[in-house]
Amino acid sequence: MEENNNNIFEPRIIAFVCNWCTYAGADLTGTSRIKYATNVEIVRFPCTGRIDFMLLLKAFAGGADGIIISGCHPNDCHYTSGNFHARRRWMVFRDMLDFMGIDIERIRWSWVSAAEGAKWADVVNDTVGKIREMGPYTEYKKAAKFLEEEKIIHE
Amino acid sequence: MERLIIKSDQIHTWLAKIIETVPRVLAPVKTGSKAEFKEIKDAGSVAYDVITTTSSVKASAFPNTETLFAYEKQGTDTKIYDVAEENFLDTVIWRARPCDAVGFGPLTKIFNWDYKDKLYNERFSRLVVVSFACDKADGCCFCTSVGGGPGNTAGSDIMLTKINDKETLVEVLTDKGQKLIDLCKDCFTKADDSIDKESVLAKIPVRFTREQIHEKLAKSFESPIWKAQSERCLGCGACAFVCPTCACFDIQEGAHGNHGRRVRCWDSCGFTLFTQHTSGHNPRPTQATRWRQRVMHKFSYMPDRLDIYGCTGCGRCSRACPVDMNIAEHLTNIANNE
Amino acid sequence: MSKIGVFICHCGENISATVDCERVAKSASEMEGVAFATDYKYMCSDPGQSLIKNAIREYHLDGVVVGSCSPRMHEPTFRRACSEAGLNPYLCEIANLREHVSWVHEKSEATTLKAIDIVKGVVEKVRRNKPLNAIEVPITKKALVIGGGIAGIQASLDIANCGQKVILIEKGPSIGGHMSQLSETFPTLDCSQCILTPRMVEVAQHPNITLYTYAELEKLDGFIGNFKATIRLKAKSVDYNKCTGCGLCTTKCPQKKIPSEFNEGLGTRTAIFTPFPQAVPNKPAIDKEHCNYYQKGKCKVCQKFCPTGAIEYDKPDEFITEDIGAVIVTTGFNVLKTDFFPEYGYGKYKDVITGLQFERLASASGPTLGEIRRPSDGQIPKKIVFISCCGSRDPAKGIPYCSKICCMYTAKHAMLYQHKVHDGESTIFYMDVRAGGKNYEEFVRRAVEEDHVNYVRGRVARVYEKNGKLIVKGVDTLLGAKPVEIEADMVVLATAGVANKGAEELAQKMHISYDPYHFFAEAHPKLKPVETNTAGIFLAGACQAPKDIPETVASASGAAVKAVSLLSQPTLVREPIVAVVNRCAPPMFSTCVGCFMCETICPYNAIEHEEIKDRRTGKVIKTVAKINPGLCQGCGTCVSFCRSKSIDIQGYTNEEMFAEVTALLNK
Amino acid sequence: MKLGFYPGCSLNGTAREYNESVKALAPVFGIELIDIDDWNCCGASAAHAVNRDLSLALPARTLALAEKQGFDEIVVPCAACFNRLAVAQYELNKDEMLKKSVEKSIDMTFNNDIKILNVVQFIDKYIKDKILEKISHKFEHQVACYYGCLLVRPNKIIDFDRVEDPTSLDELMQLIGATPIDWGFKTECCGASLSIARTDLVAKLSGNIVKDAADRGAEAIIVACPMCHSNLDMRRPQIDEYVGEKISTPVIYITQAIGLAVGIAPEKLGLQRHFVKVNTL
Amino acid sequence: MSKLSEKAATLLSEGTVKMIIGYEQGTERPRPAFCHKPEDCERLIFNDQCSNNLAVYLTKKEIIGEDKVGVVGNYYVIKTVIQLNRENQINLQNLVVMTVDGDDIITFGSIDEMQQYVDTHEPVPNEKVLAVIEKIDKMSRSERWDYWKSELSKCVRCYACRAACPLCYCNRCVTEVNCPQWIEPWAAPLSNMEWQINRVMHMSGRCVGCGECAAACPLELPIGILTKKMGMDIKNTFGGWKDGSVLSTYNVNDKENFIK
Repeated sequence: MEENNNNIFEPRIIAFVCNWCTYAGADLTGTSRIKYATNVEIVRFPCTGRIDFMLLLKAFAGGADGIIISGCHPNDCHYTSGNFHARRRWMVFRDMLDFMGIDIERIRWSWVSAAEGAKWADVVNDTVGKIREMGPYTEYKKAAKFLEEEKIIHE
Repeated sequence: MERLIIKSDQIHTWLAKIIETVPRVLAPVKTGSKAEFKEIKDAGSVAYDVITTTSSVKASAFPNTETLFAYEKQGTDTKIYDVAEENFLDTVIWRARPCDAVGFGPLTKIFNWDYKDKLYNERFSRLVVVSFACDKADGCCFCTSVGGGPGNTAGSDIMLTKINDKETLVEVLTDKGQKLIDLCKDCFTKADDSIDKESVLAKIPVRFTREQIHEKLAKSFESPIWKAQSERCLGCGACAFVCPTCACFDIQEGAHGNHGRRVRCWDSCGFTLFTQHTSGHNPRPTQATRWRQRVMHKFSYMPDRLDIYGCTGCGRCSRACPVDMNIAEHLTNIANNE
Repeated sequence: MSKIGVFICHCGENISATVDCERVAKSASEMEGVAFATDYKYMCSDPGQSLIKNAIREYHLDGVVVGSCSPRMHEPTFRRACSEAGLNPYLCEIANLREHVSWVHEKSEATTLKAIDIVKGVVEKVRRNKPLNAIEVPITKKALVIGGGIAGIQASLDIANCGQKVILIEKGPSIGGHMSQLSETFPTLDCSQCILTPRMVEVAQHPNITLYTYAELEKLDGFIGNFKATIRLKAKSVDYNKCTGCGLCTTKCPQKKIPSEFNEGLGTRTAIFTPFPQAVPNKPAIDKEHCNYYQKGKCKVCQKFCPTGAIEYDKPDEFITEDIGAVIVTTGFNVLKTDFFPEYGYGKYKDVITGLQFERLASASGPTLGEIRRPSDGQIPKKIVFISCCGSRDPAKGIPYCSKICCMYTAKHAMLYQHKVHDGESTIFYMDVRAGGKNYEEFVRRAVEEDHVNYVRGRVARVYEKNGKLIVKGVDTLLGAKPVEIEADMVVLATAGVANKGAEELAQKMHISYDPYHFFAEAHPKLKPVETNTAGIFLAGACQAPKDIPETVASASGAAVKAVSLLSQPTLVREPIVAVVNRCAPPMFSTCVGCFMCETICPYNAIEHEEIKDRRTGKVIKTVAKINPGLCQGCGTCVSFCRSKSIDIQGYTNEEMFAEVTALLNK
Repeated sequence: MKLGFYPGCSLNGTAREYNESVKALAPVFGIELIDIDDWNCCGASAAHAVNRDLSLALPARTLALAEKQGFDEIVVPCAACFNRLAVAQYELNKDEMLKKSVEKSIDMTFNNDIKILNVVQFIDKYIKDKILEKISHKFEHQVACYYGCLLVRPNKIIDFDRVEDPTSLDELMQLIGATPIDWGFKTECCGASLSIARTDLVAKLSGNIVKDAADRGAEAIIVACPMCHSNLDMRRPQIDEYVGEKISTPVIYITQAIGLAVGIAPEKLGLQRHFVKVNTL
Repeated sequence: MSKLSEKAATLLSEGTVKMIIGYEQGTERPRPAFCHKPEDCERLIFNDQCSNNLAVYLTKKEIIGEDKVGVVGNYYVIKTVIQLNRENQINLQNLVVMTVDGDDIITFGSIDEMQQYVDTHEPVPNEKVLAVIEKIDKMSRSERWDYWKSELSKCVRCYACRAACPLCYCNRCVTEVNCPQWIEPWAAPLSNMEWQINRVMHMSGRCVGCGECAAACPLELPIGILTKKMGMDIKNTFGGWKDGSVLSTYNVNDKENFIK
């Protein structure tokens, strides 16, 4: 599904969201019938603190062109501090990725509360637009397919 | 078979011809202060001023990571895909050392003693080894103690020995080697019988004999020497991964959705997990037992079962070791151990 | 090989209008591990649920995926259905095809493909789901109420009247709180103490209530139903068993000039004191900071005069530990002091006072016995200016919120003043008059129309003294922004209601959240207004936000019901979404290496140390982490932090989440 | 220590004595103030009311020049200039696009991280700590410190002193021996924005200020803004007419007051230039 | 006999400790030495070349056993001991920590003393490492990707970096977890990168900066650059952090500019 009929690149984006704020916020987008791009698929976590940084890398390796991470605003965490821990994790992780040349522009971090249904739609559309402009994350996918690329097989 | 002479300035011409003709040429290339075997496209990129590369050249026949086969699930059926060995490349290994060349001996035995490993054999059959005799050695070299030597031709298809600044002796040892000579016949002249190869070789003292070690090992399974020697060992796999003869591997699955590959990748008997059972029990629970295994395997089990020693004396493991587990030193101690 | 059932709901047309449900079900039927897939118009209806139940039985399903509305909507419904059909409810998961797909996308190929992808992700997760059992926790049948204001009093009485035990702690020497300081209350103008004191007495006498005054929460450990509260009983220096409350000591104490907290500094008290005549308990305590004996080592006058020998100087603070099932926090609020407002005289003009001080002036039991006399010279002010929104609704002052009660009490103050000083003139500067509430607007109208209070809509820029008058410079925005200058005799500032000092610290002690202004945060602003995010801890009154008395009492009763409904259950059943530290075969026992860096991660102190011992010798082999399932709330932050992946969280395991993420992408 | 110096138009005109006193004071404390070469109008008088782009580009050009000339900090004595420079810096730092467009119009790029100090901040940072050791003539007078509207505003940008009830001048005056009075007109409007158009209003607004100060026994009014100064000083005849009495309380700059305290000759501080004579001090 | 050897021999002969871990001369540079008997101690040396982080042995039960041991380590060993203690990995009661400063042998009586030593003896930063970091920082994003991809493609996954690191003491490394298989266990460009990313994330705020990971790498891969850079970033972002962990703590005022 990388290209549709009009040859516009359709990115695949995975959203990692917390159950209490952003997931509920995305629900609100639905109940408010606000439309957004179909390119994003949401995975529900109890808290942003639960989101393992490795899952982001696995998403890229699996072929995601972009990633959204979103949870409760600071001080709003259902678990009081999960998002603060997550924020630190991302601060370190993001610097590291950037230093290693992994494209952090493809990861959109956001706080979307349960009340921000419209914001969720904006975050999705924004990210889809941006990733669409950037094109597929070919270099990462290529690196992930090391085995497939290097060897030739026959039946 | 045949002894030829090549003018030193002709070697490049010859190598250039080889690069032009043979699909893949591997040779030592500088990486930082050390060198590694890499594919070269230009005769000028070979690093001649190193004693050995950090890693051995075994990956040319036994890659670090290789697909054994691939599979795909289609409905209830599963399709299997084999590796297309006909696509393996003919390869010249340029400027191997005698200790590199001789390393293929134990490897070939390991991959053929019961099951004939097709992938290894196919890769190995495509190799032509051009060795350069050693005129220098370092404190880690001990080939003469394990039956080799700086001019040992075993395992090589061609051996070059620099006689002086102008001339290099070329010993053509196999038909495969001859074919490479034929690529550039004009470069070679017949060698004079008087050329004394031995005199230009590096002098490497014999510190012990394999037989001495073999004999000592038979009695020292329970010796405290293993614990003493392995105390500083960190249990990393550096020694095994650079070794020309270590062939331990792990079989892994690379599965994604409905398709995947079975992969063979290097492993090391120095790792704790290497022998760990699912139950939690580990028959080699300490580094001492794993160190013992490493030495025993190379100097006792392999000669007993495969009639070949698992060490070429290249000294790579000693150079790679972060805590200076100098194997020659340890083996000398074993040989002298009462 | 798993046998998953996939059930795609049309939700009438809510889903099927944009998603090709039949095709989703068909694709699902071809997915790895799916034994049965179908679609239906209303999956949550009775026939829909029966469809699921029958399929579970017929196909021996070991997992169920329902593609429907948000799990926040019907997850419990479908899990219950599964459970009724004999399938562990935690093997049922929802693919959100309505809120996250059909309602947010147009009808298109991509929409249906997205639905299929989402179903695939959830199928892969469910394939790895493990059956889980709800956690049962015993409950200690006792509530702790922190703070003895009207909220704490009301909550304690409500709980006690339901037959449950209550411990009420109050940090001051008497219960009563701010309400006991008030003169008359809006909108009825009935006397505050008259309606409050009977309840205070009832608290003291109720057999189910244990009252500790001069007591503070030191530590709160444990979890819902099973808290352990350590309470500091501050030394009162008076043995209440011996003290009869005769009050002789307070008349003899030589330290007489201590500003009275109860009178907001407008009156004085002694070092050994009862804060006010109707205090409960009505026995004195010694304020060590002002006591001659404690400060200078000499005096002991009270001991000399005490007829019962109740004075005990050397008694240290005591600590008691109580098992508690539920906690209600009713610690109240405070008002900003005048020195927060330099432009209004920053505490240097005696006649610029706070609303709470005015309450004391107007109170019959106050320092002026209810006569409005200004603090500087005791004269009766002929012109008073009231300034509302002092700090409140002023982001520049760091207080963007509305303090809610000021409009009403300012109207009341002006009214009381007009009633007492008939020739007086009162002016109120206001931004808006917020009089939402039963009889509130009528009350304000009465102030304007009957008592002729002069309402000026505008802010005051500055108050300064000139020739013995307080010049109030403001603006009247309803008269074309005309500058207004009033020469007042007294100025009353309706200073913002703020969180109590130490509120943040207390919140951290109890692991409850608080807002940027240190008011405690409710779990949900509408639907869980008295709950906190920490199960078993409830809130009432103005510790959440400024509240008036009726609202405070209502929330206190609400919190009490929540506490009682918890305490009246035999045991507590909790979702098993908790983190677990793995255990494995010896010699490893657990892959946990015991670095315990997860301890600082956990917001709930749920990480415990477990010593793994040799069965025979009893020697400790290693110490590893263990998670107390009662405390764990299931955030999973420790899970993604643990370097060796030794912690996992039930319901969102590493394997499950990994499978879901990769399945969304795999073709 | 060398700092950049932005005089602005006033200090070259009506407020020459302010310029003289700042320049006289700085070297006493080992500071050299160097005029920013080729500085231009700050945009206070008209630009900021009529054209936003211009009102940002004008100060931006000065800031960019200062940066190019290697200054890390610049001192801007005029409160209006200071306000324009500080606001422009803040606005441009907040909006990358805006900054780019302004850079285009001034044909210079700049980091926009120079530190802008008004006179009070400058004294606070570089002089305050050393004042006591330099005082030779204690300034033992009752004074009314008058801040006007711009000196500590906008508070969120300059984050210095209390916006509604500033005290920094009072503290400085206290330090040199003066007794600041408590009064109600510290931050009242002097009428500066109407100082040409409606002198009658200026007389009224400034008159209230001067009268309150005088009534409360101030021997001088201390200011740090050339607008305030010209209104309270130059408009004194009109003020006198409005209040109906002759008020002779002089209006002096904070730099002049400190200058006197550390022993600088009154002429060097330009004290002779005031309309209301400074005889009593 | 050197002062060091004497001190060590005394500790052994008096029975204070059962073993001394220090340095001895190896083939080309000093290497770890284990002295069980007083006479073993003659081999002990201490000089600038002694770079192995001996603290790596302190978490190996099979080496140190249940008895009290002494360690004569360099600056980084001391720093590591402090961190290991924070992480509950060592028993200070059973440990004598020493270092050599000029002619003096310093024996540390407490963690505070070690901390003070560490605070006052910080080695000069390795200019070469800083230069490489600067070089990489100046690259474009895709150049950085190419650089790391090509460097880390050489990795053979011998895990010498892990083995040499005294803070990689997990019983089970994340690379060995296969349910799920977080990191593919074979050497391949991406899984090699993932391994390094994991290593660096796991070290964040904990890394003492000894550089043994890089020193151990037989292929001389610039992996020490990664941990160093992470350390620098953390210092810049969170200021001086002293509690030995960044990711298990937080500050409500942490400032980032990317969460929108």
